[in-house]
Amino acid sequence: MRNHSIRWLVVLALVIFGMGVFTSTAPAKDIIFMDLSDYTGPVAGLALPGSMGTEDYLKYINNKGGVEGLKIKYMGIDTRYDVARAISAFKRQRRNKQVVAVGIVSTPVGKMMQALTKKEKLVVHVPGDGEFQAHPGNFFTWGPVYQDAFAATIDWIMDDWEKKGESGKPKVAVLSWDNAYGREMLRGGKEYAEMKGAQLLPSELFPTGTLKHDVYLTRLDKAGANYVYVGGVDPVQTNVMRDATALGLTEKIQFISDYWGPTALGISLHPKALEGMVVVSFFLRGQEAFDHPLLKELWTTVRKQPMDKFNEGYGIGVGAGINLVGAVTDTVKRVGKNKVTREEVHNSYLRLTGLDRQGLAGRCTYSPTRRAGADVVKFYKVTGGKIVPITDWVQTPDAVSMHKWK
Amino acid sequence: MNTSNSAADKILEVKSLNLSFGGLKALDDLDFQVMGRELLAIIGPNGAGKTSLLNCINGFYRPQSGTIQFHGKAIHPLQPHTIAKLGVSRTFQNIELYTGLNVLENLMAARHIHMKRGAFLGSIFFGPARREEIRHREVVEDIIDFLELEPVRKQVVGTLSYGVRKRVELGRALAMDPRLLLLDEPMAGMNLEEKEDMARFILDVAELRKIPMIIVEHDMDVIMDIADRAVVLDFGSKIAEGSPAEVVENSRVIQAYLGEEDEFETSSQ
Amino acid sequence: MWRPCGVFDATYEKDMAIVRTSRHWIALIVSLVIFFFIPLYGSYYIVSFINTLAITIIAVLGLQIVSGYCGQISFGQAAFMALGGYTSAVLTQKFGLSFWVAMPLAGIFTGLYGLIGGAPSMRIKGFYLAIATIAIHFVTLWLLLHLEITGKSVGLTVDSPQIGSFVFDTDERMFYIIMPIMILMTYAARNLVRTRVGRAFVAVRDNDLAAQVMGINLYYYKLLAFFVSCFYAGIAGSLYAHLTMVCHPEQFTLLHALWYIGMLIVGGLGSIPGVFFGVVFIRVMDEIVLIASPYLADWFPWLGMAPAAGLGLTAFGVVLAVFLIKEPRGLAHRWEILKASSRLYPFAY
Amino acid sequence: MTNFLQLLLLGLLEGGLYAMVAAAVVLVYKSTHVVSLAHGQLMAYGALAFWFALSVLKLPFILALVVALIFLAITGWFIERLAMRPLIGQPLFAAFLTTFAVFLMGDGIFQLILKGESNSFAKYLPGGMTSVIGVPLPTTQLVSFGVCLALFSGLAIFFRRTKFGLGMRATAEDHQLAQSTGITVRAIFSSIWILSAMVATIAGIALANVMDIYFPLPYVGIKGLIVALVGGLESLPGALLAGLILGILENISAGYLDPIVGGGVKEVAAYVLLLFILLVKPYGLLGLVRIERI
Repeated sequence: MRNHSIRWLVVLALVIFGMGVFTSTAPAKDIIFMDLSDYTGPVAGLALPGSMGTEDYLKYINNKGGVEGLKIKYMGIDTRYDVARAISAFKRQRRNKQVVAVGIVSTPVGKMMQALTKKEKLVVHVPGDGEFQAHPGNFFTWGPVYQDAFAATIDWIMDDWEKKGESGKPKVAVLSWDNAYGREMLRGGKEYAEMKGAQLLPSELFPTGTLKHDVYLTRLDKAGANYVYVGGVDPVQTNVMRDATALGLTEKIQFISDYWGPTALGISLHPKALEGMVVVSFFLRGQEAFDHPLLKELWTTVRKQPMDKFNEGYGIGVGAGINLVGAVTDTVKRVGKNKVTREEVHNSYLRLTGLDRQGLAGRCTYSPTRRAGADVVKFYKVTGGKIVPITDWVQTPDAVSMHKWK
Repeated sequence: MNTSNSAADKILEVKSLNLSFGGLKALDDLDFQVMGRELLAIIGPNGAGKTSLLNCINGFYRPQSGTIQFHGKAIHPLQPHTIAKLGVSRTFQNIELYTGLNVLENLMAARHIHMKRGAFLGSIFFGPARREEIRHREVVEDIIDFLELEPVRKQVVGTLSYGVRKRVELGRALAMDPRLLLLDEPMAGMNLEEKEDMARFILDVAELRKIPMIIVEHDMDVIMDIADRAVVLDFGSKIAEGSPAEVVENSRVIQAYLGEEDEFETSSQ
Repeated sequence: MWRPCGVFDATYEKDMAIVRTSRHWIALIVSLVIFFFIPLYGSYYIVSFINTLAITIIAVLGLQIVSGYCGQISFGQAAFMALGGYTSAVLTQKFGLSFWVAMPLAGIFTGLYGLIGGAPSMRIKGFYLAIATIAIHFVTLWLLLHLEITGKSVGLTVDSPQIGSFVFDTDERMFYIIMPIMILMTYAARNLVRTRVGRAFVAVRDNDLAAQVMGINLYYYKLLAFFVSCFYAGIAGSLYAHLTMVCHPEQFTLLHALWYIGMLIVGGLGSIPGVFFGVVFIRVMDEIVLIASPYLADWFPWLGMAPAAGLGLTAFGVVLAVFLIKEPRGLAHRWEILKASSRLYPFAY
Repeated sequence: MTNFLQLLLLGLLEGGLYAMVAAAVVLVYKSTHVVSLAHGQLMAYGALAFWFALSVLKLPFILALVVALIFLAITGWFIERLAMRPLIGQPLFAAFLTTFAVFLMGDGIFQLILKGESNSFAKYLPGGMTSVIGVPLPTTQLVSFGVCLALFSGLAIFFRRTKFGLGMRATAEDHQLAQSTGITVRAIFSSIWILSAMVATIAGIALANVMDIYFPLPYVGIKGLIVALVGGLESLPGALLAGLILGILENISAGYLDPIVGGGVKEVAAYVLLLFILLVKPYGLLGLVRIERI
């Protein structure tokens, strides 16, 4: 009997210990950026380097003494693409006033967080859903929203179509994930494409875990697509191109990747397959990113990794970090470093218009009416196993406002 | 419900029953009847089709032709659980108890057909469902007393000894308040003492509860002592019928058993 | 527990009771009262954690009935929960029904859907059925993802429940909806499994031949078990949707269903207290991994950023395997041993 | 029409991949009557080990294959020893659930190793296109299909001709009888896990050759299970047949139904087929019908 009691007591003690850990908080005075991200699921290819970028940039600032002595702590949590885990992780910190901003890389988690954070005006960083721009609230996207980037791509397609001397309308199709993200770019992007005179084919949407894309590609081929806009988070684009190359479609169809497309890593896996793919991006890619002094410094001195393991997704996170530091700096300037609250940081975000992001992306465009983080994109093309720019920064059209939002 | 049979009632009537698996004939044109409150033994060597016959009566097997009538109602086209509701209960050769339940619950589970409350009332428990539980609990406790199972009442049946489990199975069959009881080798695998106990219980059931019974057994000695009448099967067909004393004298029976001489010896394993 | 040696039951009624002595009653009432004041003194996090625990417990109770008691292992509980959540969301958002009407309706609708989901159990059993329920999971989620009324891939947003002008929009307030429902559902499950229907379920599980001979209609009870189980899942899904205020297909994945089965195994199949043990054990384990993972990432840089997801799953797998091999009857069995030993105290057998 | 033919052939090639995964499941079931979900992981780890040997250790192709096979053989033996053997005598369902625990365990580590990236053999194995009866098909898939055919013929010969294979068949029929004729059932159990892990490795390499090593790879194991069920759990020809049927069905139904119902058909086709088969022929296309003796 005693034996069992002792065992149970141990279990009980562990539980109580666990409960104690739940309620513990970070050291006082610092403020916290909480990153609810997916490091192992479908969007890990983007979220992992992105989170590293933010973490390292914040460390870098803290090492230099923080924002007038105020340090910003990074708290990364793997949600495993699971809403319940994300909720519980967030709720653990919900009443913790040190948390002034949250980053989320998952559409369902983002949706849930809308309800939880609306009242408190807690800044939430999300990738790029246009609905946040359409209904401005406390959600801020990293770069231009998906619609606008798609619209810029339509502009590029129309130019390219003209340059090739083709007549008639170009046939454009979207090949993307069968989830909210996969459909988002067309909410506004569709209207824009029609206005510009491109012919949109029915979208091909596939589940996030798909391993082969033959069916969708052959159907697009049969429909006579000229341009295919591939969504998803790398390696999805790489996988699509692998299958397209194996089916011999790359000569007939120009593939264009959404901005979460192939990085140097994906290209090194399938250099032949990706050859010729165009990538629309709001952050630096390829050699430009590798040569960027800030990224180089962070990666080699803070992350302490050799440059050959560098992933361009890192730049997204650094950009988000610059936004956060910019906003906190503004808040400290306005109200002093002891009065940094969620609401004040939120107000500072609305004043970030024109913040320079050291060339990592275009200038910041957050304003009282705008939640999209940038309004410029750059086009790259995979050439000879390298991703090289083919345009300079290009202004994105406003496609979000063309959609009739509920 | 169970005691109103007069001696002349035709309880069960089996007419020209045929059952085969593929090309193998298990039962061949079988006829017999159970009358009144009698204790009918069905005997025969291994593979004679005794268990198949029971499986036909309680609906596991669907005979190819022939009829089985229970109190004048044809039961051979019915599902096993419907036949059970009409009052046919049985035990199995290899014990088939609900291993996860205790003795009491096993017996209570057999009261299923007499209980009326469904899932909704059951989940509220207080009120009708509780009254019903208590009422049937009394019936079950009577049977537990009758079969001398009190000490193991709340033990999970998986942990009981073989002889006790056989007794629990008999108890479970009785708890249904059957109008006909089928016992499939109730004494198989028992030692002498346990056999005597079991024989006593079977006789008590016949005498006190007045339930007609069919006992399938190939231990002739037991049958001689307790059965009113015996039907002998060999290769699925009836080779003899009559009182136990008559049957053992029958030359065809002797031949059938001699054909498998060691039957008598191995029967108690 | 706390049943002193030498207390005997004089009537059958007393023998059947769950709460036996007056000391039990006092302990029960006091702990319930303390429990219901948790939102007043517990931290916000504890309250929200208990809320998710309670919802999981409701779903796993349903699974216990169909898998633990009736023996039909189902990997479809997450999908059934999704359906419950969606039904409730559609009824409140598109048809303007009150939450208080929509929640039971969601339960009933999911229960009825469970009859379709349970239909394969008429022909197949064991792991054939388990795989068939995986199929049902995927087909259900596919439907939710592609129907117009469920908002396709965008999902639905859900409002908080309301009584008059009082809105249950925080976790503390939802606690007072979720907890009574969980206690009620536990009570109902406990009673269900110890009366006629529950015994029939176990009969089907333990020995379907004997069950038929004893007049139990296998198909009826298998389908009934699926109905009850899906009713529980529907209620849990509805509560979950109204707690998180959103319904999205990615909230309910196959992995969730696998976790539920795992909780059942760790807690103990065929035991209502086992559900509590299993859910709490696994969830607390998962939370500890979740909390520890940032530190782990700091201490062991070679693990990279991702230890939480990987380690959580691995820990779960290990725990599950250990329980299956070493203690297939789960924590509930350990609990019974503890109870028995405390009851016999001070005698040592 | 060429579109139809292309979908058909692509489906056929993909079906071969599923069939290989199913073969590993069937092998285990044939002699231990355990249905294994763990082979989804074994397959993924096989591919990962091969990739590691090939591109990190820079071993030549054959040597890398041998290294991967040996590594997975050891893994399979470990699983049998640690997770399966203690369960001998327990209900088979417990063993099934244990393989499922092994699956989750393996998945955690797999995701940890992969960290959201993907790996590919593309640099090492042939790529490009080959035309078959006028239809352009990816060479990688043709190669993988060839591997599939070779694997199945190899298994057929193994079971028909070799003494060891016959021993396994005998074990499958009756454990006690096999024991009495001098076959060590435990040794057979170990070796069947080793063999099936090696088959899973080959399947994993063939799969990853086409689909890369990406985080959903282990979940193809669930499809393998479905194929094994549809084909009939004891039957290797059944696995091949069902695999090909599933591959073709997936591609054809996705090709023609997707535009009508709005996508995602490829994901559910397998499950709908499974439900249909289970209701019509519960023991699968070529499975043995078991008569339960009462």
